[in-house]
Amino acid sequence: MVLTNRQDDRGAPYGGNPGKYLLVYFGILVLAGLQFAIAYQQVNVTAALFRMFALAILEAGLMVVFFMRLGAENRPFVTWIAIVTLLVLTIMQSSWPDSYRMERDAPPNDRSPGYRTGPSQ
Amino acid sequence: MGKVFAATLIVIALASAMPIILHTWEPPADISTHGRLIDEQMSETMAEAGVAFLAAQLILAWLVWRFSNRPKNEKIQHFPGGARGLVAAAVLVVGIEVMALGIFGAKAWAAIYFTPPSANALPIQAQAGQFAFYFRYPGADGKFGPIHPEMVNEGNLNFFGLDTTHDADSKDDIVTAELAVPVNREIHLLMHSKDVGHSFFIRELRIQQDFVPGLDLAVHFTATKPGKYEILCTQLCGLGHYNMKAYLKVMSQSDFDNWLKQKAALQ
Amino acid sequence: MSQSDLTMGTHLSVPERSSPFAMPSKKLAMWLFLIADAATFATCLVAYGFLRNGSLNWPTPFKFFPTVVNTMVMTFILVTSSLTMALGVRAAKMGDQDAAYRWTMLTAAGGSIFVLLHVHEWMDLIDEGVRLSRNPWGNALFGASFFTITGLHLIHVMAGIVVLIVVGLRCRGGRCDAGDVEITGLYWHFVNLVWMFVVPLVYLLNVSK
Amino acid sequence: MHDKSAHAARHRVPPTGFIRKYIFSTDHKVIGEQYYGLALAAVFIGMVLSWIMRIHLAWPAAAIPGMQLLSKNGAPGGVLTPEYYLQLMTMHGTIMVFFVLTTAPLAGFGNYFLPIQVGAEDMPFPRLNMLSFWVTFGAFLVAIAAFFVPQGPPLSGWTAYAPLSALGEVAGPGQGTGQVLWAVSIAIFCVGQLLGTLNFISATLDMRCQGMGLMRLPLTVWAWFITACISLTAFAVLMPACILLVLDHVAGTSFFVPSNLVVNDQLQPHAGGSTLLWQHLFWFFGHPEVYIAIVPAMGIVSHVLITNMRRPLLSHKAIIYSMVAIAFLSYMVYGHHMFVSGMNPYSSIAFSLPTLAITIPSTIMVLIWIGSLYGSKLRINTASLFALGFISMFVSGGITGFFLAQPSLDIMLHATYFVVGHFHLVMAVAALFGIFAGTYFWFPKVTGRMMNETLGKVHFWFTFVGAYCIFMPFHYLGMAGNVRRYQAFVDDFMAPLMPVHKFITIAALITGAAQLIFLYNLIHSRFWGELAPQNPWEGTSLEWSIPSPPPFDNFAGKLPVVYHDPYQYDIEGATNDYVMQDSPASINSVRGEK
Repeated sequence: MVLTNRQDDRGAPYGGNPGKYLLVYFGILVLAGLQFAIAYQQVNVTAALFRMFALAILEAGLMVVFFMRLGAENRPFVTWIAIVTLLVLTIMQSSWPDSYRMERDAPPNDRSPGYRTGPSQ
Repeated sequence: MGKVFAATLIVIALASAMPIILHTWEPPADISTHGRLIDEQMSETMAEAGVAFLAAQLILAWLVWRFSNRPKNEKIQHFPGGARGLVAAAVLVVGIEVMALGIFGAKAWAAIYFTPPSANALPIQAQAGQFAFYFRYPGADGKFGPIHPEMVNEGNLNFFGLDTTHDADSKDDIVTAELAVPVNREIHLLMHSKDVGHSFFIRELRIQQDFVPGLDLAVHFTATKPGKYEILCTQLCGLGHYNMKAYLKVMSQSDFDNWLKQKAALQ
Repeated sequence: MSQSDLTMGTHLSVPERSSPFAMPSKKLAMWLFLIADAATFATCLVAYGFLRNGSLNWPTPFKFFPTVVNTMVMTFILVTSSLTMALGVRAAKMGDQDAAYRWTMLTAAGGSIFVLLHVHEWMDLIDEGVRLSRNPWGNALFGASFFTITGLHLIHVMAGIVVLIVVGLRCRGGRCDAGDVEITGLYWHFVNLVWMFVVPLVYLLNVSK
Repeated sequence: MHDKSAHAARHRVPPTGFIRKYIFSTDHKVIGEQYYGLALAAVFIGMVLSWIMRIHLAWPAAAIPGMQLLSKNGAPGGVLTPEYYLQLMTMHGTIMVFFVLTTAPLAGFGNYFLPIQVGAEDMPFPRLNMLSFWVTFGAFLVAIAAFFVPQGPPLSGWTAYAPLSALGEVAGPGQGTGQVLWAVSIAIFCVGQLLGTLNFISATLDMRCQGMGLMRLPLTVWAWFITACISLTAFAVLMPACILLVLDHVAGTSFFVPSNLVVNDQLQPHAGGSTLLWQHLFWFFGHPEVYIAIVPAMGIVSHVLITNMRRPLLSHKAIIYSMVAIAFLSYMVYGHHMFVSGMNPYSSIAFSLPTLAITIPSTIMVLIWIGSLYGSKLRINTASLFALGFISMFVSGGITGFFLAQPSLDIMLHATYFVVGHFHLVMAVAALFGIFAGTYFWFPKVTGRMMNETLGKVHFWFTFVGAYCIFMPFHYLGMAGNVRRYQAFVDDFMAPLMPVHKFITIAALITGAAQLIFLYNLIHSRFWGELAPQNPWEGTSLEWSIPSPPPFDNFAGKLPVVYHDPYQYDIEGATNDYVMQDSPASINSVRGEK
């Protein structure tokens, strides 16, 4: 038993040519393929991460806007969801400065080769 | 009943402010070079907070006294200026005041954490473990020997896990259970945790910093007054947490040299 | 107080019932759940990134064959299943219940292949000696974060397959509620969206070049 | 669009069997009462734990009668061991924060009154709602189970800082099974809250009756809605963090445990994790949690005050926007819990400024409440007294935030009783005052009977004065450097502060005992109280337009139509001085709101 508000879905009507979906699909596949290519570029981890992450955001954007049809939802909803999600995901990044210190400020004996390899052998 | 509430609130507000005004319970006098900034910031904040506290409580009391249980035929009046004035007051007076307090107060923090220790600061390593502090002085060579965690053995009094047979740097390291420092000399305290989180708190030095397992943090300070002060653990570390303490002894340079010699002889 | 309230004489304005987001409650609830789930995945990924970034000897053991190829295939299948899902939702919305059934089942099948490939990969890694607590290559957290993140994702996929099958069967019985297909679709797309981040972070940053 | 007759024609049949009616009920009102009952049970357990701790602190060698029955090892002969003190402290914090301050103001009152106040017959997902309660109840049982495992509950505090919480039994008694139960319980709790949140948000947005525009929602509904938006993501972060903590225990992972730790001369087999990571994840939840506890109380207090002041607030919108601002800031400030805990010192400044900025919306709210009192016709009853008490407590507790928001002062105050006094006043006592205000205010609606006003006022005076006697001295202790989480203050500078501790303990015992008056009043009035009219406080919102207690589907199959903003008091020409939200009467007097 669900008491919905019986709202009509006022999003853009369905129907018409499914070609848009195919286009998005190929777009995502291409972006994903690029991710794999970047993995084998000779760049450092940070650069690779940023490139792949940017592609992932693009893919996610395509997914959200077209497959999940966020683009067809009304403006207040899009605004609300964007603010809430981005706020949380952004603020979550504030732990990074401490991540960099993990290595820099580790006790000297932890920095020897083979350190943090698990249970002491 | 409204008047009783008002009267009670006034009594509570004044009684709450009394110990602050009379300085009944105060932190002990500062013995550090950096503590003055903290103390000044504390008094400024206390002045602001105290005024805000008393104003809010007394106005609340007065309004309840004046406007509770009025006769039926009296009219509702409106606050002059309405909400707009109050919102402006909150933003412009209280908001800016508090933000300014925080922004200018940051310099006390910066003085401690954003400035590196001077080159001739005396390095001492502090190690926290369940439930005791140990301190290590580098000895004549000025170098700390490496720590071997697998060699830590409290029964053998090898608190730091030093390997004095193999490591040349460890041989002259002096390990003590109390922290002795020369007066007016900057100390560079390297903090190492052996097991779980602990903290290093000396009220007189205006220093509190956690020991973080896996991170060797450091603080630096200069003690200006000889004496014996308590070092407390303030980060919950287990059942003996309440009993985890050590002493800071601030002494003259010559006393300190003798003390260090004595301790070295015991190693 | 709104101005319209004050000046009315005999006629009182009564706005219609409406949701500011103009969508059924179920769909809204699914979106809300997805926000929360995004935070959950983000927590795991941030934890992983935090630890990986702070570690010196993070292993990069994944070889082109079999792991990366396998990941490519899994990604392809998952993206394709998103397409079939989108088409299924479209069919359901347009009232074509049989098509909705077929597309949903196709999606579930894609998801199942994904699960099989994933489990196979897990088994291979376990055979190589990778566990939550240790692995043969270095930092012990490699196995822990790999299995935790992919495991959390795998659980989501498996739950999605179950829901897809249930919803699909309801479509075949002619009891198709297009709204249910739609919110299942939202969930499924979201799970695939998460995979877009899992692949680069967990797999591609750890390939051996 | 669907008209209201179509909507109301649904004819839900009320359940008949006892189990469907009172145990596994999908009725939001029953679920609200269940949550409230859970909070009531939890608050008394938590209070007794605090009694035990206070007695032990003031008289460390005293045997507490009956303690040995609770734990033979933890309290041999009735005297607490150091570890058992910490274990009780952990459970006090956990039970109070999660099972009282989160459940009662949001899930308890919110479930009961949100659907009524928006003019709906139930929550949009009644079954999820039922599940939400039972999941939460399960979490409670798991948490309580920690008392009965061999080594007892965990001793790492409600914040469960790693690696103490992640190393297992070796780190201390209760850190094995007890800590795992704790983490599992919290993870389950998070799931329960998520389910509740889905209902709260969709009910507010979708279930409003005809005419109920967003700005026509009572402030309570706004508060619950905003709180639900906060908890949507806050709990979603805590849950995986707890799961990772459990994995560190049972699967040998090392997310929160760094390498080379030596406990009891044994090198620990963990490697590579970070203890700061746990603190970041925990406080990312932990700070929003503070607002999850306090924002509903703000809504309830506004609602109660307005009704008893016989006038709307100076600004309805200012309160709403302030709550929204607080919700936003709640996520940006969590690092102020970690100033001295080894966090990057530059981050401290970045977290300090938004923390101070919270002063602004908080001050706006307090000024609006106080400014609205001016010229009002304040009716003094138990509910309004508690609402006034809330303002006083919120100011007292909030102002000490000026200190703790500044990293440099935190050096002196962190981990002292100053912090304990601060968060107890602003989060615990203030939220409890909100709960009390709500209870005295809505009790007639829920039960159809009035609570005893005399007993209520006696309860108020003991609680109000008592709370100040307990928590104000905490600040003085903290300023003198008295450290928290110590089971005894032996042979050190804290020994001279013992008289203050004894005073606090006596105040706590009396104040706690006074809560029995409340309990008696609650139970006695439930069965033998004076019969309540439909609208005893002359309120305007929808809950007062239906019989007391409300019928099964609230509006008897016919949803209301709302014609007015929520707080139409001080209306000239009305039969009384107010006009109900669903009254079709028109209002001609023009009053401006800025």
